[in-house]
Amino acid sequence: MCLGIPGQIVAVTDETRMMALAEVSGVRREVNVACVLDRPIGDLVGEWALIHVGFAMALIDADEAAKTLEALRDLGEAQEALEAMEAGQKALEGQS
Amino acid sequence: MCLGIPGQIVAVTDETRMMALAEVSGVRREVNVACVLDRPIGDLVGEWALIHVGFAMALIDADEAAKTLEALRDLGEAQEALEAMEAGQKALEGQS
Amino acid sequence: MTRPARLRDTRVTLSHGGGGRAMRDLIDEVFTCTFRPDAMEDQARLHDAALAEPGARLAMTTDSFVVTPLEFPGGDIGKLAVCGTVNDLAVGGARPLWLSAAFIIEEGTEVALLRRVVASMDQEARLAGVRIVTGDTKVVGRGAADGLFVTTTGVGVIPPGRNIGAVHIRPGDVAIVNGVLGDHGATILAARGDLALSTDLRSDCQGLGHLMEAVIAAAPDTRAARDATRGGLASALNEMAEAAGLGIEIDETALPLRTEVTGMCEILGLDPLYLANEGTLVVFVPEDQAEAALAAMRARPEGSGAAIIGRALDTHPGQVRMRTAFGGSRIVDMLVGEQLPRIC
Amino acid sequence: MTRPARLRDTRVTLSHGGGGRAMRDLIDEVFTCTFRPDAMEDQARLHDAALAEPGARLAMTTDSFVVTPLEFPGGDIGKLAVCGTVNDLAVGGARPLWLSAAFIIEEGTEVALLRRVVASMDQEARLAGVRIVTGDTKVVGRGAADGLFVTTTGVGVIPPGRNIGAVHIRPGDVAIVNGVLGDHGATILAARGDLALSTDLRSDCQGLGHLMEAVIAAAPDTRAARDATRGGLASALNEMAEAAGLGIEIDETALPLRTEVTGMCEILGLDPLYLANEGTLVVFVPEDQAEAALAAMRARPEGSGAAIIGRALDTHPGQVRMRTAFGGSRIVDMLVGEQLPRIC
Amino acid sequence: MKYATEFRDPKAAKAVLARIAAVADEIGATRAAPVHIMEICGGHTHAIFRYGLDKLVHEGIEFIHGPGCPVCVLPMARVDECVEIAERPEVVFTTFGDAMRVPGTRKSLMQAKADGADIRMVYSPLDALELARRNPDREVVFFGLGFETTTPSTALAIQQAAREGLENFSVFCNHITVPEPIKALLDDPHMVLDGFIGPGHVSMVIGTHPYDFIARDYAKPIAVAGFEPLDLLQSVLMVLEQIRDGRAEVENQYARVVPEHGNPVSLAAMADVYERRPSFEWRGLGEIDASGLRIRPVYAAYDAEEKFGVGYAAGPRNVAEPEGCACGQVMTGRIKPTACPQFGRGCTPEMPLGALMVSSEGACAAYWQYGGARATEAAE
Amino acid sequence: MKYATEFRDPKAAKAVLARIAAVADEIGATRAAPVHIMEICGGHTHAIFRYGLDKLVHEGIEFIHGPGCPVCVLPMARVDECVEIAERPEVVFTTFGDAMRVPGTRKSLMQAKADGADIRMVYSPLDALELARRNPDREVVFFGLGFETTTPSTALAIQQAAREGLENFSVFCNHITVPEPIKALLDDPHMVLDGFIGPGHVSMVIGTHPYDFIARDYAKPIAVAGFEPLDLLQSVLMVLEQIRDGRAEVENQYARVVPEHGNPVSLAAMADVYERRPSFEWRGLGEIDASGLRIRPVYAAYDAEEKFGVGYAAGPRNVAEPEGCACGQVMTGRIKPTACPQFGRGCTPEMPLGALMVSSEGACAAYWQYGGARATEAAE
Ligand code: SF4
Ligand code: SF4
Ligand SMILES: [Mg+2]
Ligand SMILES: [Mg+2]
Ligand SMILES: [Mg+2]
Ligand SMILES: [Mg+2]
Ligand SMILES: [Mg+2]
Ligand SMILES: [Mg+2]
Ligand SMILES: [Mg+2]
Ligand SMILES: [Mg+2]
Ligand SMILES: [Mg+2]
Ligand SMILES: [Mg+2]
Repeated sequence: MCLGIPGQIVAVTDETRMMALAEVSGVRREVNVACVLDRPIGDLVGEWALIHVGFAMALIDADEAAKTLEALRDLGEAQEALEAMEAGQKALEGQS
Repeated sequence: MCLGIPGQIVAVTDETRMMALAEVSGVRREVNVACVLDRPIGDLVGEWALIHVGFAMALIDADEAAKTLEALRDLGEAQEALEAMEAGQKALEGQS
Repeated sequence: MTRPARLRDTRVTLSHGGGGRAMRDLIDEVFTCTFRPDAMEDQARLHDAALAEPGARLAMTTDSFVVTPLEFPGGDIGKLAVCGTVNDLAVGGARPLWLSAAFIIEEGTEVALLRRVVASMDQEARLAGVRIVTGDTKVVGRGAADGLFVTTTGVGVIPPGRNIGAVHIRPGDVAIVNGVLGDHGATILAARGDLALSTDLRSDCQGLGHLMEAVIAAAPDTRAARDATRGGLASALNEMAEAAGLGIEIDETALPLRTEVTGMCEILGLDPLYLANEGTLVVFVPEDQAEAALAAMRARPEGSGAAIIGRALDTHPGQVRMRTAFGGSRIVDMLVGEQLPRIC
Repeated sequence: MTRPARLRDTRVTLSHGGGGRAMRDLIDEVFTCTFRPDAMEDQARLHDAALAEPGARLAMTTDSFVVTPLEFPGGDIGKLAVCGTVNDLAVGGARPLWLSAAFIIEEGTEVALLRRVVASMDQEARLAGVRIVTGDTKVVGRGAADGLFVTTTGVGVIPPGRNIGAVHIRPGDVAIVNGVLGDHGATILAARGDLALSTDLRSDCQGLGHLMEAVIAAAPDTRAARDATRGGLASALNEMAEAAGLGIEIDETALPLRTEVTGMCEILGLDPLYLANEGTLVVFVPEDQAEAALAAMRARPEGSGAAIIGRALDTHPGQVRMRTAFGGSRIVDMLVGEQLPRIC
Repeated sequence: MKYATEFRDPKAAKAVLARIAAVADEIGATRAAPVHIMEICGGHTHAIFRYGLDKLVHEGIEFIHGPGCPVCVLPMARVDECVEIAERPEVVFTTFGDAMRVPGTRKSLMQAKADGADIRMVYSPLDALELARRNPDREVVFFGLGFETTTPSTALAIQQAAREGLENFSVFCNHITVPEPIKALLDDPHMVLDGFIGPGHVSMVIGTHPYDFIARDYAKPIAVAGFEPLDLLQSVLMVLEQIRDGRAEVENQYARVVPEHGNPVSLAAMADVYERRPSFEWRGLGEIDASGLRIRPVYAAYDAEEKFGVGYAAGPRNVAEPEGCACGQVMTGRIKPTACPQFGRGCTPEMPLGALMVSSEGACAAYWQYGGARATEAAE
Repeated sequence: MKYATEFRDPKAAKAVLARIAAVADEIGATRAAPVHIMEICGGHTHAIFRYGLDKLVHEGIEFIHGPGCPVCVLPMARVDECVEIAERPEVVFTTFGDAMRVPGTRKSLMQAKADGADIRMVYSPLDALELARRNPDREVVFFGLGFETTTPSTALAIQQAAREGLENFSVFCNHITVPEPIKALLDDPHMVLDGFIGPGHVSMVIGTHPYDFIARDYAKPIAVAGFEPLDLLQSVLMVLEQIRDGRAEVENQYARVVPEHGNPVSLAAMADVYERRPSFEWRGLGEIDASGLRIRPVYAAYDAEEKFGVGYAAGPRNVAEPEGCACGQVMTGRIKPTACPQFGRGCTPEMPLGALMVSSEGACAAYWQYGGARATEAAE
């Protein structure tokens, strides 16, 4: 459940009500940033957040994202190596 | 001003609120009869009234209506007699 | 189409307008199952030999229907939508062939009402000898339309050599109407209920295609005809006088009027000449063909109340005058807006 | 028409619908002064030699337009009403000739808005090479319509020997779209304002008549075409698969999509395959004519974003499947109702 | 239609017309030196044109159209107030159709409705009352408009609302009375009036005695008349015969409907609900003492002036009449509509400057609609 | 789209799928004896079908669709209450689009809207708040629906309304929590579950610790997952590897969004506004202790249950589920949608019997829309 979309905070629109403009692929909407207000609101600009029902619910951790992608990439390389190995083995065994 | 139309009271619809059904040439509408309530409301049925903005404002006096028509008719007859006289006179005078 | 019914809603929802399966079900089970168009494409493909005849012309006309209430004594919006467009073709001398029908439906409208309207369109189309060949449905939110609007467009063929139009009227031509005036307008006024008037009136709503053909057969030099819808006979005559550049004179005592219509006009201060009709036309024919045209009308049920009501004159061009029952004469102008019930 | 302007109201009142002079003034000074129909009769009388050609057929289609808001980035209801009906003619292989236009106007609508809508209809009609030959206006009370509804009906001619329709699709035929998907639907969603989304999107609203002629010239055996309006590409393809009795397979990676449209779909949980288009068609051509058709499309501005997106198959008849970008496959069914923005 | 058709008989008319011509000749009335008879009531004006009586009567008789159209005599400021009340979001403004097209400074009620105000036409104040019952969350205001004929119905509606304790019904009272402006006209040294046709439906309520001053103080004949063409013609004859005989009396042509002393129930209801305003402004006639009615304080809960703080009592409101219009002069019978420089030019029914052009009883509307003007222009 | 497109890369998927297949083979999973992995969240179910993951993964892996669709688990009685509130004339009922088509006993909200109720779809509770500000004369009710992901937004909206003193805004609170039904499923002796995919967006709010009991008390592996296809596949792999290694841990695949301890602001807002109900009824699962939230008395002014006297607290409401439907069993993963006797017969998206057929996250809807059912039937 709970459709959530990464969006970038591009401007502060109402400091008192903790509202900012988020952009998802060129589509902009005002969102509430209360849940991610771990710093002065202006410093959120440029950050990526997970947007749900008009609220920025979490900031997206770029390092963690990179780590996850890294792990996937490693998996891919391991797999390629494995396949190359298997291919080599098969070739050795004479199976075309 | 003050468009008023003769209509016949054909039924009582609400004694408390003094409402009755009036009919004008087959068109019926509920009207207030407070202004013509000089008798038990049921006895109004069959009477002709002058209807204005949804109220029966006056009962129509059949005798007076007849008298007015009578006067008009007399006028007509007098006029015919006069014209006949004039015609006779003209004929006498040789004017075709 | 023998598959089991899928449309089980009793009222139309926005889902039925979304372009998906619910819409298809509504269209299949209310509209196309009755109108039975030839193909599933969103356009009708048509052929009629009469159109290919040298000198034949195609006639095209359209009207949106927005009546309140949707059903009323003597008809409903569907019957109106077919008759109105058939009549606009017929009064121009065209033989009606095909109709399109577009429906704008307010969310919450009863499916059963739609079915009745569609059935009544189908019946009128059959009577008129036209086919409803293509259509469209849109659903709008509650409060974004008043129940149902229907727009019909008609295509017909004008046979070679037939030229019917107000510009052809000549001085001395006789004006004939096919029946009593104002029934539709008075019926709708009463049916709306907000004036709390009740009557036994019924709308005159009817197709006039066959009547027009009968008139033209009897009076081959029929000049012009018009159906006296919105704005009533007065507006139709004014438009014709203007287009012809002639005067028109009508005779108050010759106008066919129903007692109840007169009564309603007296109560509300209205003039029956401006009340709408939906099955009443006025036709101009040469004087020497007037009796034939009148007899042809009277021979048909749509024309049983036909009457000669006046004639065209070369005086007061562009104006309509009426000899009053009282012996006077007055201009019968076009209305400005709509007639409003009045008390003074 | 050099007489001084009589229409001085800035907003439409009920008087403008009453069938009287106020209505005439509105019609004269807003509608007929722009569309310039031939005559004052309430029907157009038309002739076109192409219709008389042996084997030629007449095509007829109608649509009501009910868009909110009436004006939006990239178009307005008038442009939609002309393009939509021209396109329904064109995708069936007909050359559009004539349109009728019926207007249902809510009391209080700005006259200036009507003028803009009419001007935009006139411009689109010129671009498409069609004439608006007859029309109608109705005025309904406040709250009885949502500003303005326009119903257009189009008549065109299908040249002899031209047979375009979903039943002609054969297995192996290639599906081509002329450009990006969903721009209109996404633009309207944003323009309504109630979701508080803002974008730089514009509706794709455009006439496709010339494009269709170019495709047919380049690919003489063009099988079928459909404009992917309400219900989007998914609905158009499903209808075609059903009518053809064939399966259709499309490739997700081949679908032309604008970033903002994808973004809006992600935010609202919508699928761009179901978003409405108003200037996007899908055409099926034989495989050996696909490149020619594609090139012909790309040579025109309406087709500059054209792409081959899939093909017809003799497997899974009546179904549309999509190879996903991820390597899977899924059915692309028709929607039930409309797509609703969702949060889960 | 009983009591109507009989009074439209063309044969009888011929006789009356002949008698009128005879008497007119007797007293030497000519086109150049006509007898000036004012039909006070706009309904009579309407009937004169509808039946073409002006062209049927002897050319020595000239009808002067009086101020008896309640819509026409209302200053623009009153229309502006209607619009202001109607534009309040909580208000359902109800009115007779007659008032819909009357121009205000900014707009007419018809235009205000198009702009979004909730304005509904009703046939009766009872219908407004019913709307109030059915919409307890809305404020239903009824535009009380008209002379003594209409005034009792509004009074009875207010009494009924009070009986039911309806809290969301009020009347914007602009009722006016007939005798006072007549007196004002008779006091104007520029007016030439030889006799009057009295408004029969007003007398149905107030009787004939309120006109005694016309005969007694100003020595002018008057016949209280019905609204059918024969009623009107007979009244003209009555006035002419009085002139011929040197009499000045209040005669009652419309005895089938008009009782000498009026209708007691109506009079009682009016006395209960209304009191006279010290003065009231009339278009073209200015302020006239005691010519308007307002709702008594005891019924203040039903008084829209009190409820919304607008209206005549709220203070003077200087609204200039449109430039170049001659409404006031036409209203008071000083000039014919065709003599107004705006008639058919700046002022047409499509785009009126004055109420006279759009009220069904307005003289300008009658001239326009029935061709009083254009008939003269056209070659016959 | 940053943070989305990268996680949809088909090439990377190939590798993960190969690893999954390898591990599945290692642990001996086959079509006949598959590993049962429950994706708790309906969003995951949706993604599985949208990307065709069920057909891409090794045949020894069977996805069991969990109860994580907030619309699907709502008993019909709750929908009926929505309709009742929405049908009050003063109410503007606002809801996410998701709830519009869910069948109630009499009607869905979509049908109630067609019947005249003022029902509006909103994207955010903030939009409902704005409607309340703009329509001070109407009662704006927001249908608070969803798991812990959505709950904070409603809480923040209520706090904002309280700050502004808005008197015409209230929430019909039907928020529910994820851990309790999972525990109920695990306690069911008939369920065979080998591991879980945890709902990433719920954990974004509550963190990962609330799932500790799954590993600790039931010895089942769980990976909290994101919603892109690579996220899901990686999570499946994590679960398989735990099974292979004999581990039972709570792993966090979605660390870019999910903090171990959740979001403190959200948790504080929830604690401030809501308290747990003693128990709450779930479709197919019956009453589950402490699984639902209600608004605290201090915010009673914003509680639609209090304002209108309806809802769960108002007492039991016995609404029978439609005859022959297997919603409960499908909801809890006991059977596949195609095994429901009504699937595609009495129950279609056009005329649904259960919410599962119309919610975008419902398993029946997914099977229908993406051909889970019909794809199997059709010859390939
Ligand atoms: S023509 Fe117009 S401006 Fe002139 S008096 Fe009549 S209403 Fe007034
Ligand atoms: S098919 Fe319908 S009845 Fe059966 S489980 Fe799914 S939603 Fe319930
Ligand atoms: Mg027409
Ligand atoms: Mg017509
Ligand atoms: Mg269509
Ligand atoms: Mg409605
Ligand atoms: Mg009139
Ligand atoms: Mg079409
Ligand atoms: Mg179309
Ligand atoms: Mg028309
Ligand atoms: Mg509107
Ligand atoms: Mg989807």
